[in-house]
Amino acid sequence: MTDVVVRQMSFSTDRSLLLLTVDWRAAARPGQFAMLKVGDWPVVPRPFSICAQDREAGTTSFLIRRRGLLWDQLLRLQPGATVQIKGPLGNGFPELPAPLLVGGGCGVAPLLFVAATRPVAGFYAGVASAAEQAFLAPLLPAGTVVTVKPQFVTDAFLASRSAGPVFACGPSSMLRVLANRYRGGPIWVSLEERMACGEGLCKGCPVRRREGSVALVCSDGPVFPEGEVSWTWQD
Amino acid sequence: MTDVVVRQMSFSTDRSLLLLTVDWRAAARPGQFAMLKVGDWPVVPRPFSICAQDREAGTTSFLIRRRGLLWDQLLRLQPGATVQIKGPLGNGFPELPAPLLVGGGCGVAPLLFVAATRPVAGFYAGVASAAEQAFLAPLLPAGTVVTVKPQFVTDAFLASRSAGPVFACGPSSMLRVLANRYRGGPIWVSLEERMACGEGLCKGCPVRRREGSVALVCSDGPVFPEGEVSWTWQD
Amino acid sequence: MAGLTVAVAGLDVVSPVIIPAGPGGFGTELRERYDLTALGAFTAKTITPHARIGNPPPRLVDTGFGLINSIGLQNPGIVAFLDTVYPTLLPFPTHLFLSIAGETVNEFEDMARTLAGVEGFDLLELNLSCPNVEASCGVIGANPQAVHDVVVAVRRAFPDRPVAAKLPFEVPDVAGVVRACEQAGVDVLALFNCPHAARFDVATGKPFLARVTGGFSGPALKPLTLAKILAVRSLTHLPIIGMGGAWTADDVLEFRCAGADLVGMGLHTLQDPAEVCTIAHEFATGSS
Amino acid sequence: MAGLTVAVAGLDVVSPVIIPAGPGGFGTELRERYDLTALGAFTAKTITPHARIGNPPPRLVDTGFGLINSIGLQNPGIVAFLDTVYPTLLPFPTHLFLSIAGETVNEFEDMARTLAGVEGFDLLELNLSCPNVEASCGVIGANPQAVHDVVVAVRRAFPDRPVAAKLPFEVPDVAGVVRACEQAGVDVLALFNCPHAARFDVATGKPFLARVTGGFSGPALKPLTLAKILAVRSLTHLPIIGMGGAWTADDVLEFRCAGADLVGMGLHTLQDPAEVCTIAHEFATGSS
Ligand SMILES: Cc1cc2nc3c(=O)[nH]c(=O)nc-3n(C[C@H](O)[C@H](O)[C@H](O)COP(=O)(O)OP(=O)(O)OC[C@H]3O[C@@H](n4cnc5c(N)ncnc54)[C@H](O)[C@@H]3O)c2cc1C
Ligand SMILES: Cc1cc2nc3c(=O)[nH]c(=O)nc-3n(C[C@H](O)[C@H](O)[C@H](O)COP(=O)(O)OP(=O)(O)OC[C@H]3O[C@@H](n4cnc5c(N)ncnc54)[C@H](O)[C@@H]3O)c2cc1C
Ligand SMILES: Cc1cc2nc3c(=O)[nH]c(=O)nc-3n(C[C@H](O)[C@H](O)[C@H](O)COP(=O)(O)O)c2cc1C
Ligand SMILES: Cc1cc2nc3c(=O)[nH]c(=O)nc-3n(C[C@H](O)[C@H](O)[C@H](O)COP(=O)(O)O)c2cc1C
Ligand code: FES
Ligand code: FES
Repeated sequence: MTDVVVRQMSFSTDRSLLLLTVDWRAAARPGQFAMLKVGDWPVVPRPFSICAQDREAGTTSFLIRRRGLLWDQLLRLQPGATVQIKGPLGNGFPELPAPLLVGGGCGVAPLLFVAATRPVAGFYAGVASAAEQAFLAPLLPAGTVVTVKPQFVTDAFLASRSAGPVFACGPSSMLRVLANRYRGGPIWVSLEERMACGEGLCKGCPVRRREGSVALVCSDGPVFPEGEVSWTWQD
Repeated sequence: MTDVVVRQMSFSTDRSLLLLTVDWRAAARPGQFAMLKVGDWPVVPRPFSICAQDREAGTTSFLIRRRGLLWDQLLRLQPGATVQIKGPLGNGFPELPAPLLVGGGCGVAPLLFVAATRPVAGFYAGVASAAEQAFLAPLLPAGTVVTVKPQFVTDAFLASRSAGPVFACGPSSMLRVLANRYRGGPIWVSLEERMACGEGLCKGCPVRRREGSVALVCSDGPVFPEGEVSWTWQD
Repeated sequence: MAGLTVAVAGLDVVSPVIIPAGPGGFGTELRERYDLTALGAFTAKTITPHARIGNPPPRLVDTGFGLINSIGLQNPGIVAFLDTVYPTLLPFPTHLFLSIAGETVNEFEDMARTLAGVEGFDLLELNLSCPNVEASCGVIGANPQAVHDVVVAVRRAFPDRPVAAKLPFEVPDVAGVVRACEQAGVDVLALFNCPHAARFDVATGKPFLARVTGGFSGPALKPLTLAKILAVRSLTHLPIIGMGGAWTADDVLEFRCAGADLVGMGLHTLQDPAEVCTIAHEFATGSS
Repeated sequence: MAGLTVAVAGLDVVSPVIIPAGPGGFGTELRERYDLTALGAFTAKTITPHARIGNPPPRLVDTGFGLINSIGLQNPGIVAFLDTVYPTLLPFPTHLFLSIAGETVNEFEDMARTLAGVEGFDLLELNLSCPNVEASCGVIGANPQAVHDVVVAVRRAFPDRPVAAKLPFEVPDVAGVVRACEQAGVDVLALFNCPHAARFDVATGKPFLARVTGGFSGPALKPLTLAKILAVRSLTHLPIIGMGGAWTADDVLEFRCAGADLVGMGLHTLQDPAEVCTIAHEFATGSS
């Protein structure tokens, strides 16, 4: 892990989301992630998608949802403090020119990075609350369709009758709805699984391929063509 | 434990000593101590003698030597941060009017507090380095005799041929030299033992009395009449 | 948080949070200084037939995420305890549990008989598992036959109130010991005493503790304790007091997921009794 | 820090720091990305007679001070390993250890015979203790007779290079198992595999892991591991690879105080292989 300095921290008004910006200029592709750790504890780092990079400022940003042990440590940070980072890791999204983006919750993080690197054919983002909507608004490209719970982002997207290749990231329930109902083109999904090493060593983050073999979300993914993924695990 | 805010931190130039001042106005007697903890980890707090109190400012200070796990956590603190405290604990020194004070290393901490509350007949302080001497100088009363390693503070004190009651705090080797060689009056020693609760619950900090029974350093002490203490442990 | 009161071995317990034997001392100090009414129960430190001065210092070494202790059952012995300490405890503000340890079946039986005539406490815990004494009370709990013999004798001498068996962390034949407890008439399982642990000072190469190893407790243990409680839960319907690593209110719930009815907080009590009482209170009242 | 090279079972080891079986994977990725020359040794993840897809996810749950894993020996099987993975490892930049697990004496023996004909690795470790598989390879190490039988068969089939036995954390009869290892011709003890542990999601009441319990590792374990290594050290002169909680250079020294010759860093490797190599390098060169 490398020590990097926290440049900026901003929270949504309900303090459920944090945009964390650190001094880290590692060249990353959209869809890649990094393992982050704060201080000595928890000892195992957590994976977070790279959400934005500012080449000139030499910074990288992460969008982090309130959750668990690491969040308590994040709350103690101030700009100027140090966090540990390992990455960039994973394969990232393919280099397709004008994808449709569908993200739920923190799943919008890698899609924001996609949208910063190329024109997109549409951006559909589902968020949990009005506070999150307000927080994300300045980060989202013009024309983004935002749904707020209890609305489903998949409903908005499917209703739009868009067609073309899709990049999707979010809860697996959301990805499965897309997989089952979207017929307008190929889908690439970015998966989540609990991780420890993030680089293919520990075999802790498996996903079954339809043909039966086991892939690792961290090093074979996190982005997979939807058709390759088996959504259940059979022995 | 109570949360208190760090008001000030100052280090000796060799960063081996820290004077930590926190917003805590609990009324303490010289010789008492408090259990301190920083963040969630290490989970067990450590005992530190109360070194000074400023009633007007509402602050209490501790003199802390570089050592172990807690030190690493202390280094991460900034004024304004929070630490956890429990105390004041222990019995403290007796209310004698003009004691002679003999301290080694961090053992000077409780003696500084004694000297702030009454006139003293003499103050002998042994320190590890010139850097520590310079750091402690402004805190010590005028006329203090300071010895620097490899000089022994006990040699300086015994050579002074002082007489009268003594309050002593420091490594047990130092206390035993005093106990064996000082004949000018009664000695009260402030003992150190590893502690966990600091308030007589866990029985983790025993000292044998000469008559055979077991006392607890935290709740029966840390200050004992030297004559009561058995320096060895026999079954 | 919803309020959570529990009935265990015929006792109504206001909160699942209890203080286990040892970390809270004999109770005199705690009772004076803290409001214990919301605790499910308080267990006094283990007493033995005769006074014990305990182990030589150092008795404690910190591990960052926990503590190793080597107290060695320091206590005044049952007679002095009943004469001088016990009267200061009564009436106790919550359920009072007493813990005893002997080296032989007879010693356990004699103490149980003495205590059968003593009013004012609610449960008798048999410490079959102290990691810090060489004598047999440190190992009885690992042997199904020995457990059976002790419990049968204690039950005979102490028929009217519930009896808990406190088992060691490391038991080769857990199923055998649990069966022995059931058959001999134990009412509650106290799971577990501290496992053996050690630390060394790398500057000197020597162990930190005078007796080299001690008993380990603290948050570091929680995942191991939970797996062991789960295993025992699948073997028996006896109520379980789980302990070994519980620190937060969420930990209490997690212990209950694994199958514990009540949950002991040892190390947390020792560093901050007030906070343990607050956690107990949250469960007792359903506030948080 | 003084340099510290160690001779173990006839191997000169440049540093006491090794990577144990599993956390570093099969070695292909590590070898490409990190400079492993200062490591004492690298142990490839356990291989089995046939391919295993491993356990369903979630396979990992964090405990703050450690990690519970439930991998379930995911591996391509010995044939595919030797055909496709092993060639990419050679020559390996430090001592290469291979780890095998079977369900029967015959399976161990057959794998050992196959590997006796394979050049390029320096020690064969028998995983007698995986906590994450139901089959007998998870429990052989707890049974002195089973250990004896496996080792005798392996020794016969694999006579020329050293053999290590990796034992479970929880062994009812440690002395019996250690004696069985000595008598059957084990050269090195690898102490220990991960103990069983569990965590529950209090929001749902369900375990975090698909298979409920897993194997625990990380700094939380260190005090327990040290006491167990000390106990084994008093029973045997066999070289010991200690593991379970080593994180820092000081931890390596502390493990050596307890009696370990070499020290494995599992969880630390998994989060930061470069740092483990740096620690190994400090010992190899005596710099710090
Ligand atoms: C490739 C990838 C990219 C990700 N990108 C983001 C992102 O951009 N923003 C974001 O907020 N989150 C992201 N996540 C999820 C994030 O890693 C988890 O939310 C975070 O690790 C959980 O927080 P915690 O570990 O501190 O909580 P803990 O308190 O440690 O977690 C609570 C419990 O949940 C378990 N847990 C930990 N991680 C997960 C998980 N991933 N799924 C289910 N349970 C888990 C823990 O083991 C623990 O027991 C990503 C995950 C992956 C795999
Ligand atoms: C009544 C009392 C007053 C004290 N006042 C002061 C003071 O004013 N200033 C000051 O600097 N120190 C004081 N100390 C000592 C201080 O508590 C220890 O130096 C400190 O706890 C050790 O630091 P640590 O625990 O972070 O180191 P750790 O890394 O935790 O300790 C390193 C190792 O040493 C062990 N250890 C912990 N405490 C002690 C100890 N007391 N003696 C020997 N080994 C120990 C630990 O268990 C650990 O294994 C006092 C102690 C007592 C009992
Ligand atoms: C300082 C200390 C003293 C202890 N003394 C006893 C004792 O006398 N009898 C006993 O049965 N258990 C004793 N224990 C074990 C506790 O009752 C309990 O099993 C353990 O502390 C629970 O783990 P926790 O501390 O992580 O909550 C003691 C524990 C500690 C920390
Ligand atoms: C993710 C993971 C996978 C493991 N896989 C194996 C394995 O395949 N074979 C084996 O013998 N041990 C395996 N282990 C156990 C380690 O070899 C080692 O005993 C343990 O990690 C040491 O503890 P530490 O992680 O605290 O250093 C694994 C451990 C982890 C964390
Ligand atoms: S997180 Fe370790 S293999 Fe994917
Ligand atoms: S530190 Fe607990 S009794 Fe003294």
